[in-house]
Amino acid sequence: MGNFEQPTSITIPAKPEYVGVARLVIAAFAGFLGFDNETVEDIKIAVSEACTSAILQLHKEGRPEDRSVEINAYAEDKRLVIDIGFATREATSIEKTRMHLKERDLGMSVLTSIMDKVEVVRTKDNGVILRLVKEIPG
Amino acid sequence: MGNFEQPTSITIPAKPEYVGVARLVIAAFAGFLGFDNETVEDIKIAVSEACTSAILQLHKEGRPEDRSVEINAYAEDKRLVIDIGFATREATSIEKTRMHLKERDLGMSVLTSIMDKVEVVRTKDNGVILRLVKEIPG
Amino acid sequence: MDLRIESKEVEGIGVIALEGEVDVYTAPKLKSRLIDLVDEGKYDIIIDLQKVEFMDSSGLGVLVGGLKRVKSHQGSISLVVTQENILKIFRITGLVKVFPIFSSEEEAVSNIKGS
Amino acid sequence: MDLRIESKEVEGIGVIALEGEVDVYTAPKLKSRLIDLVDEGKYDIIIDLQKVEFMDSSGLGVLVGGLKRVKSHQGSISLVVTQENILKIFRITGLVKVFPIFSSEEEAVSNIKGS
Ligand SMILES: Nc1ncnc2c1ncn2[C@@H]1O[C@H](COP(=O)(O)OP(=O)(O)O)[C@@H](O)[C@H]1O
Ligand SMILES: Nc1ncnc2c1ncn2[C@@H]1O[C@H](COP(=O)(O)OP(=O)(O)O)[C@@H](O)[C@H]1O
Repeated sequence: MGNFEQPTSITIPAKPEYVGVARLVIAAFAGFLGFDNETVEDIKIAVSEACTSAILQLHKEGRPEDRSVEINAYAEDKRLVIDIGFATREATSIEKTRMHLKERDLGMSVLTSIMDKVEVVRTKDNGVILRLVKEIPG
Repeated sequence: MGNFEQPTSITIPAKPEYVGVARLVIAAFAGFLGFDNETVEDIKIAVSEACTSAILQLHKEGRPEDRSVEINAYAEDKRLVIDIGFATREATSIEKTRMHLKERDLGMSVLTSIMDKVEVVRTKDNGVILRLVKEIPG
Repeated sequence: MDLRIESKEVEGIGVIALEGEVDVYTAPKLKSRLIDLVDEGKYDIIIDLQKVEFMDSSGLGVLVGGLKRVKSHQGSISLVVTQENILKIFRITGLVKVFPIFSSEEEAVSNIKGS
Repeated sequence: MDLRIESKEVEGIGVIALEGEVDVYTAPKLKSRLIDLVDEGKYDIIIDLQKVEFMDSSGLGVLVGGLKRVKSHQGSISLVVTQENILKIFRITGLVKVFPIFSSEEEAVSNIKGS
């Protein structure tokens, strides 16, 4: 089995019907890394929450049709890292993202109880990454 | 169900261990579009052949560690289109790609008998796309 | 994957059976079906989730929204859930305390009739 | 997914049982195991593919390469295949005419012993 330290990257249009694609893609990747079926199902939920949050935030900013969400999944120090990234229009984006996540309290409680770590990271150019981390078993 | 006309894009490192990831991703996408399980299995084989061909060609060109393969999957006119794209180093790349595919005769016969159409398309900047097309049922 | 929704009436109670995946894409379908039921005057509603393969907080949100709606008419929403993975998100979010959860439609019906 | 390879000896015949996926990543493992067997002097080889979930031309290529190797010693490669999806790629590529394909290990063994 490979070590999968280089990211597999998936870009989906910021539209609700693509969240299911993202889920399945990451489920496939997590299965490769050796997570059991139950944990893979959990990770699917977490990815779904994070992508939903990203898409809803982009929709609030308007003109969602040309926006996309980029997901990078990779292994690092025996942990699965899933970065859900999107470009926001505003410089205050990271605070907005944190607020937006808090508002979605159901989604956040699901996300944080499933994953070992959930971070919001700012990138250059007003990009925001929701970083989900889960320890790889064994 | 969405129409999935906007591409879902997956980028993998040009390494053998990532071909399995690409397979599963496209299998998930094809399932979404309504292909039955048997056809999804066939499409997995086709994607595997095309990615393998791309990766082996990149390895022949050398320095494969920084190279990647970008796969775009989308629906167009009731057909699933899977574009397997990579940047080659040489201007004669499209001829090389065709030759390379012919050499891999087992792979090519698998590919062409599974898919409705297999094309090699040149893009700007010495890029090459292996385009696989399969009609969506129903 | 998609969400299929079937509604029927059992002893005056509105029963919705779901099959498939409930997420941000499909949850609006469920929401409008719930609104329709309430508009028809059904305030005691059973939602059968036994054939749901996937559900995230978008689905939970619609259920919570529906509950608010029926409560303003002294109604109720009961759930039928038997799969461990679906029960789990109700537990994680504390919604097991908000919705009565049953392991069959019949149980849910007799609980509503008995109360 | 990975490829697990087990080898054993049955009446002097080398038997390799595969489980998992055979593709460009895992095929080299199979190739080196085949080479080892030939180096050990096993020229009649049975490869049991019944637990193979996925195989593409990388796997076929290794089988063809192995066949060339054993043939130079008047040997043979017999396959055990029972799944329709795996049989299919042997049919597509015409390799059903190149490899004798059996539906059990015992059948393959008695065919080799009988010939
Ligand atoms: N994805 C979600 N995450 C967290 N809470 C949610 C989510 N969706 C809805 N909610 C909450 O559930 C309730 C119902 O929301 P909604 O389905 O939009 O119905 P309504 O439009 O009738 O309020 C709201 O109070 C909202 O805060
Ligand atoms: N992926 C492939 N597609 C088509 N033909 C292949 C492929 N891999 C190997 N072959 C063919 O199968 C034979 C065996 O190849 P290989 O496994 O590299 O063994 P060897 O190195 O001993 O020749 C070769 O003749 C080659 O042409």
